[in-house]
Amino acid sequence: MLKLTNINKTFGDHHALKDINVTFNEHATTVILGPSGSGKSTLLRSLNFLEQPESGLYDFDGTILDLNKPVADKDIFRIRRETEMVFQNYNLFPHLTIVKNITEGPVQVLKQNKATATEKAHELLAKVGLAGNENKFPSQLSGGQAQRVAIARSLAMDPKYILLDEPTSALDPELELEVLKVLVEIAKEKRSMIIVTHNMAFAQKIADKIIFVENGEILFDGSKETFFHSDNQRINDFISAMTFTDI
Amino acid sequence: MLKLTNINKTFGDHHALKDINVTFNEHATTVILGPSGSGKSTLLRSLNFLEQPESGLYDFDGTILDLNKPVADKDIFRIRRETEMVFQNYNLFPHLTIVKNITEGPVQVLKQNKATATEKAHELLAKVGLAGNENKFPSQLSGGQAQRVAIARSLAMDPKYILLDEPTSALDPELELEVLKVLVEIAKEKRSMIIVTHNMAFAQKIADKIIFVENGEILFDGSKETFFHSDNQRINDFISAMTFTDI
Amino acid sequence: GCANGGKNATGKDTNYKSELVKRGSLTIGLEGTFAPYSYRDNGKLTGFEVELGQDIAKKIGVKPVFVPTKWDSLIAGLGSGRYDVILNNINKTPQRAKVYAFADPYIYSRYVLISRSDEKGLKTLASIKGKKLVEGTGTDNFNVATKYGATVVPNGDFPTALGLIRQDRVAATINSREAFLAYAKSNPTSDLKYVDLSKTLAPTAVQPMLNKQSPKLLAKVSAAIKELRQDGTLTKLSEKYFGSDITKAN
Amino acid sequence: MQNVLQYLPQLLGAAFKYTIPIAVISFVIGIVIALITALIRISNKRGVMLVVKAIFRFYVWIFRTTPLLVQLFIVYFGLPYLKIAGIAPDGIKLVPFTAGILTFSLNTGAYCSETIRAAIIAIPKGQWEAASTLGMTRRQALQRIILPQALRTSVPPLANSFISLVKDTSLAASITIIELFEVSQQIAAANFQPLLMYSLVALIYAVFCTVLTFIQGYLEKITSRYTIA
Amino acid sequence: MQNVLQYLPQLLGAAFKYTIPIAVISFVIGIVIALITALIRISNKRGVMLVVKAIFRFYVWIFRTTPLLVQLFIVYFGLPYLKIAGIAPDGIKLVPFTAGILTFSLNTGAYCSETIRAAIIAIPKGQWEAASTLGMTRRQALQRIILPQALRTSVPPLANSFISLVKDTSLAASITIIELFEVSQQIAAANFQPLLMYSLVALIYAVFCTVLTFIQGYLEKITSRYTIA
Ligand SMILES: Nc1ncnc2c1ncn2[C@@H]1O[C@H](COP(=O)(O)OP(=O)(O)OP(=O)(O)O)[C@@H](O)[C@H]1O
Ligand SMILES: Nc1ncnc2c1ncn2[C@@H]1O[C@H](COP(=O)(O)OP(=O)(O)OP(=O)(O)O)[C@@H](O)[C@H]1O
Ligand SMILES: [Mg+2]
Ligand SMILES: [Mg+2]
Repeated sequence: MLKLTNINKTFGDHHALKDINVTFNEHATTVILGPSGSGKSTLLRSLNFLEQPESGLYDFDGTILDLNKPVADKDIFRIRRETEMVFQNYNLFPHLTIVKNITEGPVQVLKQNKATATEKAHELLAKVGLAGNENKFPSQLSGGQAQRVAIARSLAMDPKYILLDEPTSALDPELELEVLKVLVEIAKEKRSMIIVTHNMAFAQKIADKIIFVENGEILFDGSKETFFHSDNQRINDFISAMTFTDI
Repeated sequence: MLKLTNINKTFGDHHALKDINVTFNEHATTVILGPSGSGKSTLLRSLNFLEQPESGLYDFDGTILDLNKPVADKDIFRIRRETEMVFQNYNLFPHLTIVKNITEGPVQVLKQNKATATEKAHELLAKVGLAGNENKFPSQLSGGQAQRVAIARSLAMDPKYILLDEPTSALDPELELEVLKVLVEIAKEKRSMIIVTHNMAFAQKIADKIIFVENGEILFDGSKETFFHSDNQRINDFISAMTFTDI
Repeated sequence: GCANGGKNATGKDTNYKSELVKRGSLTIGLEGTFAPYSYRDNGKLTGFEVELGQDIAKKIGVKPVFVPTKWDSLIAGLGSGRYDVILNNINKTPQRAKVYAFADPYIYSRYVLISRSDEKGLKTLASIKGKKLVEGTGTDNFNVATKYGATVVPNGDFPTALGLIRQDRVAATINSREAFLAYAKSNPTSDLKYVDLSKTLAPTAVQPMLNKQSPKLLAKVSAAIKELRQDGTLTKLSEKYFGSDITKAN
Repeated sequence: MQNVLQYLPQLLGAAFKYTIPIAVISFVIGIVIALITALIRISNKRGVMLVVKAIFRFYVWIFRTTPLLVQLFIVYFGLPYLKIAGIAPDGIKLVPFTAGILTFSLNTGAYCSETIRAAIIAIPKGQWEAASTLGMTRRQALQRIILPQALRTSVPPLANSFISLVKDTSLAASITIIELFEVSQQIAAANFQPLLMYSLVALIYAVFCTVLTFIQGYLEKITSRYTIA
Repeated sequence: MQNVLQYLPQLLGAAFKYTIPIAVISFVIGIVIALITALIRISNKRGVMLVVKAIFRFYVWIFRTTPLLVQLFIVYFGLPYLKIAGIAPDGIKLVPFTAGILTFSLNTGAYCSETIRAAIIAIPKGQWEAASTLGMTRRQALQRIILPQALRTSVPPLANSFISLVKDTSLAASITIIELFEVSQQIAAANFQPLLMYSLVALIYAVFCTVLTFIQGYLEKITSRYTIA
């Protein structure tokens, strides 16, 4: 279980996260929604210490880190091993082949045997529908393929939580569909995922829980049924903007 | 009227446009749909000679160019003055202010008086909802704002046809909405527009006519009503993929 | 004669050896790019000053080591203890004598004024006033030309200097007669002429230059040159490289 | 200390009379040559242009792979032997200053042409397309859209070339120009303190080059109001 | 013609004995220095590191803004005056080859450190983040992810520095190393044909530098199997 208590994060003058309290359950898919600039990425990146909040408590499975004080490097590394981030623009390593992209973390960080890691990488590539592309370089892939490799790379670390920040918003709808289908499969395995997305159809399909962020605050935290049939005007406006029903 | 007859375009081995015959009417909005790589961009760019087909006839208001022969520069320049392209990634000129971006074409190419062009630019910026941003640089704008400037830039040339190649696919849904609303306004003025898009809700709203391209060929050319209630399996599959109803 | 002189110079005292830059060797700095003083022939460093250096080293009983480099580097290197002695056609001047020590002279250099053969005006030293002369930076020729009011254009390389004269880019150069004669041995010079300036300008003594911190070595080198002069080696070398004896004061 | 200061007027005199003018004039001409060379080399014209391109390619190659000192020598001492009947029957005989400017300009031009060429090629294709779609000719697009952006990204490498050029002007002594370095050597020949003179000269170069890096910083700042898309 | 060919063995001898070894060794050491300097200058550590960074900043500044010839002079002729009690009571007196390698390495290191630093900074932040999220330390990220990409983009400018270095080795003559250029001058002193000798030498440099550009092309090709995202 991953729990944030009274988290605050500012960028200069800008208060990006305002006293956030939220819990992310294990074996469930949490979808974070909200308008652009509301703080979704900041929230997600704080979970992985790519951003460091100035205050609050970070509770990972009962180990509690006090963010008011500098966090020790070893705590950060421990948490990063248990959480993997999938980025909007994939951030594959362009100088490594696909299979090396996937084995780099297990071999270098988890000190896995190279052969074992490679075997696992092949399995994962098959799982995301990319068997046979092992020795290509990232530049030879379409966006949808690259993002599926990035997902495989994060799975290879066998993390407790996979964090995904708009994993498909750089993609054409058809390529987006490829990736979303893979994510739906992973969700079925009851892994713990936290996804930021703008795709309402996908959110509705995959979410166990929805968090709606606006202006650095959590306006909604509950089930998708409640969210998509809300009588909150702000939430309804947001949904109709996202689905272009009010062009 | 803009009419293509038996147009062919190849890239190396790849036959990107296969014997295309199509007419784009004036004072109407034509939407081009189709899967990724089908040839939509190639078709649109051929209209503006950013790509040059190897064969076929190009008929612009009765002036017919034979594409089997090299086309004279002066013909290309004439057609480019009557057609403006709006690109997916805006392609604003980063070293010029917003207002200079808009007046550059009118002053340099149409030889308009600078004061007149600037006045017109202010009007157009107001029209796309960006009054007050005249002296900013493109890097200071959000994607949605940048694309609206690009639209204003093309309107400043007062072209017969505006060509738009996925004008919103680099944008977040909220920013996309801003741009789509501007385009709906322009469509209402009965300008001639040809738009490639992946947004089905938008296509349904704006199109006077839909062209569906697949594999370098035109599979459908008709009204939006017929298209969205087609009994063609391929078209229905395409629509449901684009709207994520089959994740 | 010869054997005796050698013994004298070597002598009993070996104190000077502690003054050497490199044990058991006489390190000699020279430019290596000025025939016939020092230059490269068939891949080997040779020339009057090179053979002279070998003979001096032999007299004082050490091995000669030649270090060719640029003019500035010769001066700087002597100061920072890179060479024992510089044999590079150097004249003693009061200013130089303040900083470095000079051993006995081995050449008495006669100045000549070299110009194109169709040049009418240049007959005496006084006539160079206001004319353009090419001279190597740091050479005595440079100083003389400046002193007599010429506009000096710098260039260290003798054949290039002659080229400048031939191309009518400068009027003349003051140089040693020996350098010109050596050049004339293997190159056509019918388009050039020279005026001997030895009547107005006393021949200058060319001397080895040493560090002030090595007085014993200085004495050794001077003694060696004295012996080489007496045993006729200097004259023999001079005849070989210059075609005449230029090692005598008059 | 006052010992050292007494030489400053002579050194600065040479710097302002030769070193700086040669560096500045050669750099300006070099940039013009570089621009022309870059434009010719990226041109996609065919026919006789292919020969012209090959010539410019050769020019860049020869000036980049041979020592500058040799280039100076050949221009100053070698060209007089080049007798062209009708045009230059007595050979091409340049005064030292002209020969220096010519050689330094050609050398800088060769290096900077590569910088500018790379910067032009790096401008996204979309900028060319946006200019075309407005109806601009290739020439207009270059002048108004591409070059202003390319020059902005080439400020740092061009500044580097300028700094190198300033220091390379010391080679002008070999073609009889009495520039800063030569003056210091002449003084050293008299006072026999080359090390001291060299350090003094190094200081003057360092000051001038540092001024150039400040100018570079300023140019980068004023041209970076925008960032390249 | 055979006249010219007779000098080739001597010239090539000097090239293979001094010019090429000095250039190659100095370049290799220079790259190592450049890498260390670049890494220190981009480090975000505080405390004593700030002093170290200032020292390296000064090093780069001094070697970039002063003439290489002066640097050679000071290392070879100036260091012997630097008497440090206990460590070097008689001053630091390096043999010419060592002094040359040291100076050329430091000079190349200063220039190349800027190249490498710029290349590291240009690697998208996402690459660092992707490495962090896998749990890599800063050191692992640098070694496995950032540097391999940065070195790839710095191949062309580093090759330029190498080519410049090859030509700059001619300055080694001033610290008594009889390299290629010096040999040609010694020969010219005897055959009185400096122009001819210089052209011959220029040709040898051109051949060697051209070989280097081919190696550069090859390196660029094998490292460009991927394109930077
Ligand atoms: N590194 C940063 N420096 C300064 N401000 C930042 C930084 N990162 C984010 N911000 C600001 O913090 C706010 C929240 O940003 P965040 O990226 O979390 O929004 P978001 O909800 O992910 O938006 P989007 O949907 O556009 O990705 C924004 O106003 C943004 O401009
Ligand atoms: N410059 C080019 N060189 C080679 N092949 C090209 C080029 N431009 C396009 N193609 C190929 O032509 C085909 C049609 O491309 P086009 O860009 O027209 O497709 P599209 O329908 O616009 O796709 P998308 O929705 O992805 O933009 C594709 O297979 C593409 O790879
Ligand atoms: Mg975000
Ligand atoms: Mg397209």
